Amino acid sequence: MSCGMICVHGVSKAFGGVRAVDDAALCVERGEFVALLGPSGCGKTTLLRLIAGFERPDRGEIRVCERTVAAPDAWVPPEARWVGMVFQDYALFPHLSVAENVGFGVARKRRAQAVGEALSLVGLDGYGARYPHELSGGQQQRVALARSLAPRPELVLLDEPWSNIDPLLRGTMRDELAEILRAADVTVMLVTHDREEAFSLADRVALMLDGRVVQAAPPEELYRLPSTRWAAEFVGAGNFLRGRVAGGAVETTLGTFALSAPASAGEVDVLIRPEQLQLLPDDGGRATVIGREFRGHDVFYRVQAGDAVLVSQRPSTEQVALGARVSVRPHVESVCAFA
Amino acid sequence: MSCGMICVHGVSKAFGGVRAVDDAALCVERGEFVALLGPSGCGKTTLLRLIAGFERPDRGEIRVCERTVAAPDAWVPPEARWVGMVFQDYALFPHLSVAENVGFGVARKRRAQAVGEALSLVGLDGYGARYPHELSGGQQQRVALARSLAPRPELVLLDEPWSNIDPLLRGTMRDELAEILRAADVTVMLVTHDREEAFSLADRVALMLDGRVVQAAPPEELYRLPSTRWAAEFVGAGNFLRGRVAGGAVETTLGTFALSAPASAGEVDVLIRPEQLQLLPDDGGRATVIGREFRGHDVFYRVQAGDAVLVSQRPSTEQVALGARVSVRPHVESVCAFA
Amino acid sequence: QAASQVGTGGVAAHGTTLTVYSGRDERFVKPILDQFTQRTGIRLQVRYGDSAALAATLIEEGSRSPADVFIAQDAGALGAVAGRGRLAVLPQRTLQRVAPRFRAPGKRWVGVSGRARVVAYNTESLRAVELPSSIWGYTHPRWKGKIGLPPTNASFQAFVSAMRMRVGNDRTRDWLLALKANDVKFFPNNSGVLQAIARREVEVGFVNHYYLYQLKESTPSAPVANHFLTGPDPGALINVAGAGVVSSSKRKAASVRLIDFLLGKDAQRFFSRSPGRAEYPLAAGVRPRTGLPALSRIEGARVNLGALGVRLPSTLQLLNEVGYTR
Amino acid sequence: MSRPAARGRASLLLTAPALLTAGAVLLPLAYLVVRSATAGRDAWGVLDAATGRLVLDTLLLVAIVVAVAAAVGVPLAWLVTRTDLPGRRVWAVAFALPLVIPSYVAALALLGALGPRGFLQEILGRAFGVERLPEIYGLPGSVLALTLSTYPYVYLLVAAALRDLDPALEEAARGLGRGGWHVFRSVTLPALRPSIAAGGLLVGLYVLSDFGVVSLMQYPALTRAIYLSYNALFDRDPAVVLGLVLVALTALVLVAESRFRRSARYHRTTASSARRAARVELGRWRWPAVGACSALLAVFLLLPVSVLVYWTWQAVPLGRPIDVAWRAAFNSALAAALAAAVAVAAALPVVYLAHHRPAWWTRLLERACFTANALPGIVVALSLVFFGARYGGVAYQTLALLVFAYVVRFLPQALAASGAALQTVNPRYEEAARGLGRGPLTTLALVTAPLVRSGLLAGAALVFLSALKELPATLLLRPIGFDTLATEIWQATAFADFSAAAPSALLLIAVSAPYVYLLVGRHGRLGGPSAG
Ligand SMILES: Nc1ncnc2c1ncn2[C@@H]1O[C@H](COP(=O)(O)OP(=O)(O)OP(=O)(O)O)[C@@H](O)[C@H]1O
Ligand SMILES: Nc1ncnc2c1ncn2[C@@H]1O[C@H](COP(=O)(O)OP(=O)(O)OP(=O)(O)O)[C@@H](O)[C@H]1O
Ligand SMILES: [Mg+2]
Ligand SMILES: [Mg+2]
Repeated sequence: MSCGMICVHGVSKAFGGVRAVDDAALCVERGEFVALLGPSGCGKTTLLRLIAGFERPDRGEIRVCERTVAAPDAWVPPEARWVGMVFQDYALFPHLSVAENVGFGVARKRRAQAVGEALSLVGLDGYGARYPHELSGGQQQRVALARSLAPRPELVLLDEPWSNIDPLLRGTMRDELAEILRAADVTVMLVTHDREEAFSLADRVALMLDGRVVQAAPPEELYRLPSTRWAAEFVGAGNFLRGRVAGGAVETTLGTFALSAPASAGEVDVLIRPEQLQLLPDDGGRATVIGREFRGHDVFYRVQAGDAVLVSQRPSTEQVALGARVSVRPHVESVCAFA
Repeated sequence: MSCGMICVHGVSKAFGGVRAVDDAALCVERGEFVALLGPSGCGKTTLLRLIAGFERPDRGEIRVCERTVAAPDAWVPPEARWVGMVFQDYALFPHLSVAENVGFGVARKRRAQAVGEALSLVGLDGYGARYPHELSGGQQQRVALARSLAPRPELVLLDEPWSNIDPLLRGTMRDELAEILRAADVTVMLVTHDREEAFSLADRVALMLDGRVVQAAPPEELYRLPSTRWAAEFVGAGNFLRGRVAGGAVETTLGTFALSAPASAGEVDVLIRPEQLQLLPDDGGRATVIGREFRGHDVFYRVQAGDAVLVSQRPSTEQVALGARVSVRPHVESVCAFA
Repeated sequence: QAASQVGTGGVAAHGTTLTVYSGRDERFVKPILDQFTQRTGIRLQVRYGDSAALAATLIEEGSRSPADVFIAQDAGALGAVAGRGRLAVLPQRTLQRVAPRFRAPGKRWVGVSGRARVVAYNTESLRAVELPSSIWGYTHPRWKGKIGLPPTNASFQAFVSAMRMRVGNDRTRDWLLALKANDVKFFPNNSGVLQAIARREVEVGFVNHYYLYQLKESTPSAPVANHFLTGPDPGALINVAGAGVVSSSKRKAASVRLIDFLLGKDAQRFFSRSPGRAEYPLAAGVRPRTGLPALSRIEGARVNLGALGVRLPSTLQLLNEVGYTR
Repeated sequence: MSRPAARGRASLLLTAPALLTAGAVLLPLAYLVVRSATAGRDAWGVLDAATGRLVLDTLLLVAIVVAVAAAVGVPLAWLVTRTDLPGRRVWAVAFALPLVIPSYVAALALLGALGPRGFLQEILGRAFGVERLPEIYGLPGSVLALTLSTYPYVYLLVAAALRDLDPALEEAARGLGRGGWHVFRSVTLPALRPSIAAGGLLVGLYVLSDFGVVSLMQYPALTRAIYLSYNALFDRDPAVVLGLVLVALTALVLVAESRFRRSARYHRTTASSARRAARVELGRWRWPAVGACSALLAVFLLLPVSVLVYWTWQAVPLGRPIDVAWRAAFNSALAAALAAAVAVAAALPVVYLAHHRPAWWTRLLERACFTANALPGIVVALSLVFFGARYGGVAYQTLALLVFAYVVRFLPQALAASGAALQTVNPRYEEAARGLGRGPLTTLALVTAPLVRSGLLAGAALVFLSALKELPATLLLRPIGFDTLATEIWQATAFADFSAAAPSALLLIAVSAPYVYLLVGRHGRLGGPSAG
């Protein structure tokens, strides 16, 4: 099998008893932007470290740029892989200034310029002379990002590069960065815990669980057609209504919906996202608002409908008071069902 | 002046030339949950370190539990302040196992039990025997959190305690934690970069900029009535429409709105949040969708309306195609204006 | 360094350079060695060190040794090197200048100067007449805790070897044990003993006679004097410092010239009469420093010095047994 | 989060020099083996009950001295690096200085001062008619003298470690309500384990190999026996056998060290880069601390020095010129400096492999480099004579060989120092460098070495100071006429002419002081990346 930029094939890595990565498989095309999502401890960092060459796989094969870099009989050391990586814990060189850190991987003649560009990209021009311990957490993280990009690698692995940066700066940085990377046709693998970020940036989102890549798909597909119930919950809050499949449709307490994918007849759980449930103030309504959480641009409601508790998320323009009686109106064409 | 739990009064701290915290003032009531928001490098960590006693203020006074802990003439060392803190960089003891780390601050007789509780709170039961270097980034962060809570402090300072933890776990952890803390009437100061988090958890959100606390208010107030344009932008995306104040109202291209706060007549910028702009497909519409970003439960649009570019955020149930002509309908009772 | 390659063959040509290993202290031989260079134009490179160590070095270096001449503190070291065939046979001419008693039976080294074993004592606490005339006397309780000696020192060990040859192993052992019972104090070397006497840490000590003169040189006021043991007493012993030519030397002629020079009048005078030095001249009819008993009176063991070295191991064994060196 | 760096095949560029180094350091051992092979079987007769007792006595001495040295060195290191002790910098240097006093000089000085009829006794005698002081010969004197000349090993290494220690940990501990002492015991001390172990190791090895002190203080140690049978020129085989016994003991000490160092990981697990540690304020302990320091310094430095000064001054009335051996001083400094540089350079690959390419053979390699260290100088010297004369060619008895000898003798000190430091380095840094396209060697030079800077400097300091006073190898291997301060002192003391020995000894201290300052005292901001 062959695929563009990264090809991880049946790779496993265990630490002592812990199977950090377990028979994982993933292919990334040249120039593609892939986001890696998964619960803490599922093996994301380890996977990146395997690709970058900081860990040797116990089993399986890894290819980068069509070249086998790790296999039972082959090994290419990190420095020969030309992979830029941002470590989850930055790993800035404490004895080097910010500029020296960023310039570390750059050939001398290009250095000055590359450092300048990289620093301004992460909004730290003028910090070049500082030492890492003189920076805030977020600033350190940005330096780490700059350092990994300065040498213009073809492939960059970003392990939560923005976890400590405020959303505003993050937004701008992220967009600039994405632009630059796409322009330079750089392949990116991004570990993030921010779903919105993953969804808005990535061409594809790879979902990891217990060391395996369980689903890799474009954002909307992943959100609408998660392959498992776990995936459905992980990529976003959801209501799971009991329902029974009959023909191509499924009947629930909130009505009958078409199935987005054929399902065998019988009892199923139907996924309805909170934003798909509109709440209409209605004294005759069968549901009551029992929880209300303000989230800025929208509000998160918990409603008691019969014995089920439903969650609904609506723009903060449609306000409903706590304790109000409401009727719940689903906005759905088709739903996906899980046995 | 006196105030419940924390009282920071005119505190400044500079590192060399850098004024990390600059005449900051903030009061926190006993049992209150305050979130600290601010751009990277604005001084959040330093402020926390000052309160915890790891830095000495250059100027100003800090009081904890009615007791002056730092002042020109007074100083209480960290170990005597009984403040639990989660460090942005964890600072786990590398030579101690997870259990020993968590139990570090707990009296021997309570230890076993306290460790067990703390670990299960952060979803790490069974990891007690591991060493920090055997943990993933997020797991380390959770251990740090557990360690700070185990001794049951009256005041906990959390510096981005879950920046590296996936939203699902984070959500549950966060809610349990919030419950526990409220139950125990613990006072919490939380540094986070996740606005939604800040909004949904905090009783009050304190906004920091360049070492100053520029606004401290309940979430909804902060979101609807930011004191400055910068604040407005920082707590959420927004459209700023040119408009002119006439009487109690302000006229804009999108219509005339009431003012939420009196403003002097003349040219102003009016804040309209993206979710306040609904897009109605309408071939006669004066606006065109020029950008569309899927964000899971809702979609982010960029629309060209005349020479202005507006942003709108709508539940993903109201889909509008890229390039479609639309008419923009604001849902606003009153707006706030900035000169 | 690197004197080992070039060889100027037999002739002691002007401008030759000899490499000398000297177990004797620089201050003791340098002046005379310089004189030699002046006279003969033969330059000398001297490696100073401890006799035993240098002897061991010569043995380890084997045939690749850069050394031409070996000057040693005591017969033992010379005997050892000779025993490994690392010293060349000296010309009869040279050997004959020294009494047979002071040269190697195997003709491979000659004594250059002699030292007598003496009992040094503190002149403030003792008068000469109070001292026993024989070493047997020091086992008397009167000397309990007042005696010092250097059990690990080559000269002392040679002395014990000599004693064993004369009075036999058993009596020697008894004597050593008796001294031990008498709470004898141990010191690392002769000078240590003298210092101790000067400090009255002990009152008497068994040492070589000439250390006294160095002590006086540095601290004239030191209240120490020598008491010579004469006649047949086993305490009486003359040990020698000597020299030999390294067998692998490429410059034997020049080397022999050096040794002859050391046996010449000037050298002998220098060793025996120059300030701070009082060794016994062994050649060229130079008379010992005034105040020293004539060599003939200290005929001592008449033991063969070359043979002493051979007994050293067994002597060490004995010293170990009686707990002097452990 | 830190895990071992990728266990890539250790690059040849690292392995080759490491193997070379190990080979060189093992020469003395090889020599012993060669010799023991030719040794007569009765040579093994020395392994009798008496030797058994000897071994026990030796071990006893080692144990006590190591304990005392640690007890002295660790607190001192902490005081000068982490507290607001008045005059820290001065203390920092002063406490390292006793290292340069050759142990036999130290012993002589101590005897002169505390021995029967020493100064102290004279003074007390005049004042209170004290006739006898407690016995100094034997164990007490040996322990005192050896502690004096070895505690700096612990002191220097621990100080270095303290400088590199991540303050975030101590902060966290205090934040959890733990007071200064508890924090020190439960957080700082464990982090210091590697350096304490390393220092203790060096102390132990030194005590095993020392001859000067035990002979002067008349303590029945193994080395004494070895020297004696070395002087028994006709049959040195027993010495060889005893040498092997010594090597065996060394192995013992090495095992003890690894046990103590435990397997726990010490390198920082956090992302935090070096921050400057906040100074502990001694408060009312300030002056007591100063008092304690002064007392220790009085015994460890002032006492021997003043004895030396006294001896020097004795010479004056004799109108003898106090000739200052400038030439020798220069030679000493030159040779020692070269040795220090080479030793550190040679040590780095070895420790690097051992700690960052963990594998049975890399660890074995590192351990092996210590085995020969406990052999008395004379054995090392003769082994190098043996090999030098055979295979050294023109290099034999040149400065090059002398430096080589120093490296062979003192490499373990560089090893221990840099090894202890290296363990605290987060491998993540090296990975980052590799990821940025730098090979192992470049990484070692640009990242690892600077990170363990203070460890390396400490190592250099140790080697330098030890080389300054090295005697047996110097005597046999130096270029002819290449006098060093050590040889000058030896010459003088050989004739108990202390008034002549003293100036050189003082000069020795004077010469090394600035170097010590350069190496350990200069950290204006103790800790922090741009330290010094
Ligand atoms: N030791 C130091 N020396 C010099 N400057 C420092 C030091 N520590 C912090 N600073 C500076 O002080 C400012 C505030 O730092 P601080 O860590 O409080 O920011 P922060 O709000 O926590 O940022 P972040 O959200 O990125 O963690 C930053 O500009 C930082 O560069
Ligand atoms: N050195 C190690 N020894 C033992 N277990 C380890 C080691 N390193 C990682 N693990 C375990 O392997 C699993 C995967 O670790 P990894 O760091 O890849 O998780 P992750 O997906 O990056 O998590 P996070 O999002 O929290 O960073 C975790 O359960 C972790 O505990
Ligand atoms: Mg991770
Ligand atoms: Mg911070």
